[in-house]
Amino acid sequence: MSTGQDARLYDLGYRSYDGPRERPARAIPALAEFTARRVLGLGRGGRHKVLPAVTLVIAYLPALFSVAYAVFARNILPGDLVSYGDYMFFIGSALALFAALVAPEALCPDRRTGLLGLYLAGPLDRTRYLVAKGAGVLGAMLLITLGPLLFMLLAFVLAGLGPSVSATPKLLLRIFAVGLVTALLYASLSLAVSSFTSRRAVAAVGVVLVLFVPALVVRPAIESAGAPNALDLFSSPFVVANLAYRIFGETQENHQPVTHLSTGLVVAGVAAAIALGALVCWLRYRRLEAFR
Amino acid sequence: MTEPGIVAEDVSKWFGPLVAVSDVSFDVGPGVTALLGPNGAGKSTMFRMLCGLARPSKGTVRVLGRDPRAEPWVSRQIGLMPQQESVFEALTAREFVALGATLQGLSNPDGAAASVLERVGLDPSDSRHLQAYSKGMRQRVKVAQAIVHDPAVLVLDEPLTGLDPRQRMDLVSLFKSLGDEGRCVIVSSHVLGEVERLGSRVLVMSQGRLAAAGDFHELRALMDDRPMRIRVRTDKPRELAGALVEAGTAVGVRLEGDGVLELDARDARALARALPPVARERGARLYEVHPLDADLEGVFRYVVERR
Amino acid sequence: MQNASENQPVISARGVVKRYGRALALAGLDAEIGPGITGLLGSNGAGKTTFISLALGLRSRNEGELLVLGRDPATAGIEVRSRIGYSPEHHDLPAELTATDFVRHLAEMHLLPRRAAVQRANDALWLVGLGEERFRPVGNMSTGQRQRVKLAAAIAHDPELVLLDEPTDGLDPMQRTEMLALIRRIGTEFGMNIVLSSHHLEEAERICDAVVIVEGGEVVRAGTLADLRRGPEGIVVEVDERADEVASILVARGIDVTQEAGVLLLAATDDAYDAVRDAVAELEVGLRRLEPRGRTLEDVYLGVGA
Amino acid sequence: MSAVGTTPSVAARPATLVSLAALYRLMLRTQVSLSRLLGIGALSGLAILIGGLAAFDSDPAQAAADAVSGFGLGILVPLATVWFGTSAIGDLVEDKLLVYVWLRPVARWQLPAAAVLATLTLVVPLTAIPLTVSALIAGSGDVALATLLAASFAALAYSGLFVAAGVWFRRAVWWGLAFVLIWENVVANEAKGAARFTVAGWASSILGLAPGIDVDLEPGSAAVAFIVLTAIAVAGWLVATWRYRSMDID
Repeated sequence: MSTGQDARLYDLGYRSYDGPRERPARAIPALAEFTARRVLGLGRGGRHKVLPAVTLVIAYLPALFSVAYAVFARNILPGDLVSYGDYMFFIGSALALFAALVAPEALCPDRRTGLLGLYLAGPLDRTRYLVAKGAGVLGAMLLITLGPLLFMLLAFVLAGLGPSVSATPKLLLRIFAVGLVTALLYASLSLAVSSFTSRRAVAAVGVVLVLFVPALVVRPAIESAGAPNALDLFSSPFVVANLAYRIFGETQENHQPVTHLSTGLVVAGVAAAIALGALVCWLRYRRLEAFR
Repeated sequence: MTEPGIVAEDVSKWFGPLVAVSDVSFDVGPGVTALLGPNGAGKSTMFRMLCGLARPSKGTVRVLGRDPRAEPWVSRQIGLMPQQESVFEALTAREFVALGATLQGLSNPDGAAASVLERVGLDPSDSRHLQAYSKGMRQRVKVAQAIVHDPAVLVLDEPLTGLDPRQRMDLVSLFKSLGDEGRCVIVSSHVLGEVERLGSRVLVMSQGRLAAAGDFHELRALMDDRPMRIRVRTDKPRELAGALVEAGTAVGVRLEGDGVLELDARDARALARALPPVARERGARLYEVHPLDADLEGVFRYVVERR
Repeated sequence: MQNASENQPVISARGVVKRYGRALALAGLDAEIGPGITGLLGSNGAGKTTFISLALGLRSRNEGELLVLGRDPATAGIEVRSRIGYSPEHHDLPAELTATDFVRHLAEMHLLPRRAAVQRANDALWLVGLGEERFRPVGNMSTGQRQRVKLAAAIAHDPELVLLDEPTDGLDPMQRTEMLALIRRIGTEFGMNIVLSSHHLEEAERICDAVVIVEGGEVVRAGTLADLRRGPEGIVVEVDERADEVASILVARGIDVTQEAGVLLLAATDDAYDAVRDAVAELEVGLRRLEPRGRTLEDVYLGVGA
Repeated sequence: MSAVGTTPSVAARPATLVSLAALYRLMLRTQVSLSRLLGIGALSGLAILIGGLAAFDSDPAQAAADAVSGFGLGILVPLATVWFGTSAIGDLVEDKLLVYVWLRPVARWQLPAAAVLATLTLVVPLTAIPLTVSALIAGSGDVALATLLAASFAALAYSGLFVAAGVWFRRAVWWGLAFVLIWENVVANEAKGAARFTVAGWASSILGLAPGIDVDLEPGSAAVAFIVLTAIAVAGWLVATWRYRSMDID
């Protein structure tokens, strides 16, 4: 081992970076992942995790009870467990509360802390920014729309009422479809509402207004006052439930209020709502004064 | 007004383990007093306690002889310009200042608001909301709301930040005239060049404690353990340096090369008087004579670095 | 990626006009900002921030031609912005993020791969003097530390051009000196071009190679500091007392002297220096200041300002 | 600008009504924003819609009462009050503007009082009145009057609660939302006994004043309800005042 002359002093000064750089499009998934982590309070102080955690627990409770019930109770009838279709309707308030937490957290602070100006001063423009934020919020929403359904599947299987092995992939596909559509609908509408203000508080109440309140008015309107059935499309949890019934092929009669709209109209209604939410966001952010 | 406007006795303030202000005592009489100190020295916390916005953890604060925290009525005579930049975005400048005037019980709040806005160089009839105002204009609106009710005590937290030289000059002359009217004005600022023009009474805080108080020229003289530095450029640096050390007026010399030498003097005035005759005797031509830290920044740096 | 060669201007603007409704923010601005550290000076509302937003391609100009790092920001916005580092004037950053997360995230936003972003974020934070506090949330950092975090975020992705808007705003004198020394190092050692927008003139004087002075939306003075200072030759003399007596002795020796605000101004000839020295010695008066009368930037700025 | 020769009379202060009115106007100015008006406009639209629906029911009066006690008092009124109540003072705290109102020779109780009054001024016309109109549409004057009283007193109680929450908690709106969606609705409907602990419960017992209307969750007589709801408002106001007086201001 030679000694002496190989002693060297390394320059700790600045090293320029000549490694590979990502393509501009790569900024979108990076921002999406950052947004998803941030809205769920990951990587931040404990108290930021309280609110998302509380809501998730509320949404998962029915599924967890079903699993427990399935394990301990004897000869369970299919009617005893909440059906896949009904589940979304059943946790309507939790879905609204979660969206009221996630979407405002994704958009509003960036405007108040000037971070939006910093993003746009980098290789991002407003459309890419919104695409990334949308993906982030969608990811977070899937946590509350997909998870519980998978637990319900577990409950049905444990109760011996689960699908045969060959039928499982098809059922999983349907679960993913419902989870995705619900997440898309709630993410799009709540982001649209959140794009109107830079205060999380105002956006949160707005989201609850759009996602939860109509449901309480539409049913009585149709049933007692004979309002047109199309009004159902304005009640998010209701529309999602009815879409789920059709996707899961659950028969109509033993379920909660069912719309008399054709499948085509329901699908069109949901698609229109998602598109409308995205459009509103884009229009609002097109001329937003982001550069202070 | 006989007794001093503001009296603080062993005032301390801590937030959990963090001690922001510890055992600070001073009093502020009529005229302008500058409160200096690095960021985090506890200036803003001290100002908030002076106005009663924050309760001291220990010690007492008296404004015009009364406790500003316990008696909201004292704030009739207090004008505060807070450090934060936020203002009521939805109001116009006149509405914002008139609101302050109304809550102070002025008989003609709108009229008072209009005249004080003119005094700080803003247009009272400007109908734009404060949201559209630049940082410089917001600072002047904040000054206006602090003086609209003609308070006896004025507390100004970093009023000059964000202003360009011309705007700073206007506000400095305004503060000076307010002080000359017998008001008790205390200003915190980092723009030392301007604060120097305000007057010479200075309080310096460092690490939450009072590091110095009094007239900054006297403070400068008090600091004998760190001599004043003067830079001289001449065609005979060595000869001149030797002669001045020999004459006992310079206590330290550094040769900086190409004719520049830095002299440390116990008494700056004595050296300034001795330098020309000694140079004349040695036939040394004086190209440049420049005191390095006689100004406020020197005091500030010296006091704060002395720890 | 076409690199800015040594003398090619970093930013070149010709006849740039920008209007907000009726208000004219930039009225035909012409400027060549070269490599090194350039001070963009002007009073509040003179158009500095507007010019920076145009350079970043965040706003479109009404008229005129603008090239940043050889590309037009209006069309090649994204590509230009990936090679620029920007530190805004305001200090409110997302309070609950730690400094490391914040700088790493912005480095990723500037297209650095994940691992490189983490490593360069830490390097940048050490270089700006943030040691172990870089793991603290930005929310409870002092103004001085926040300014350093913003600076680190602006340089972490190794940009060719760094735009700093009022980097010393809210700093006390010592923090200000440290920040300026840091910016000087970045401009020289790190090999990045810097545009420093500020209205603290003494700062530009300390660390800038060249200066562009903007007033009322157009450039009123531009050039390297050396040639800007080459004002009328002369010396300034300040004495403790009896300044007018010193002046009369100098006049008696045939040197024309003007007095301005207690200070004597005279032409810088060899015998003028000796005359001052002898006059002051004779009257046994303290000589407080004797300096060449090069115009300080403030004279240039105020002299020029409306 | 008078010189400061004379000793300033430290006792000088604005007349109570003058300062209260100034604070009240300030609260209104800072609360009214486009997005809030859009939202509340939608809410009151829904309220009137209910009236229309009840009219088609076999027993319109009862249907209107059910709709008002369910949707009106349980969702519409509390949601509107959360929106304005928590941010009345909450926004001032968050934006660090409280100093411009606190450092004045004005009694501390006045700001919380102005906040409650401002919240009521915004919430009542935007929710209580449309609910009353919807009851009228359903064709029953008695129910309409009962609705106006119930909704107004519910708004009063909620205002006190949410103004206090706004001064105390940082993310008051979110806790308010959870309280409204979960406590006032889910729990109240499921656990009959819990009605006694919800504002909506007491407010709906005022609805019981209308003859021939039975209200399923009736914790007590209407007279008691008036007292309880007012007491909740006063308690909220006192808590807000106590907190406002003792907190450190930025």
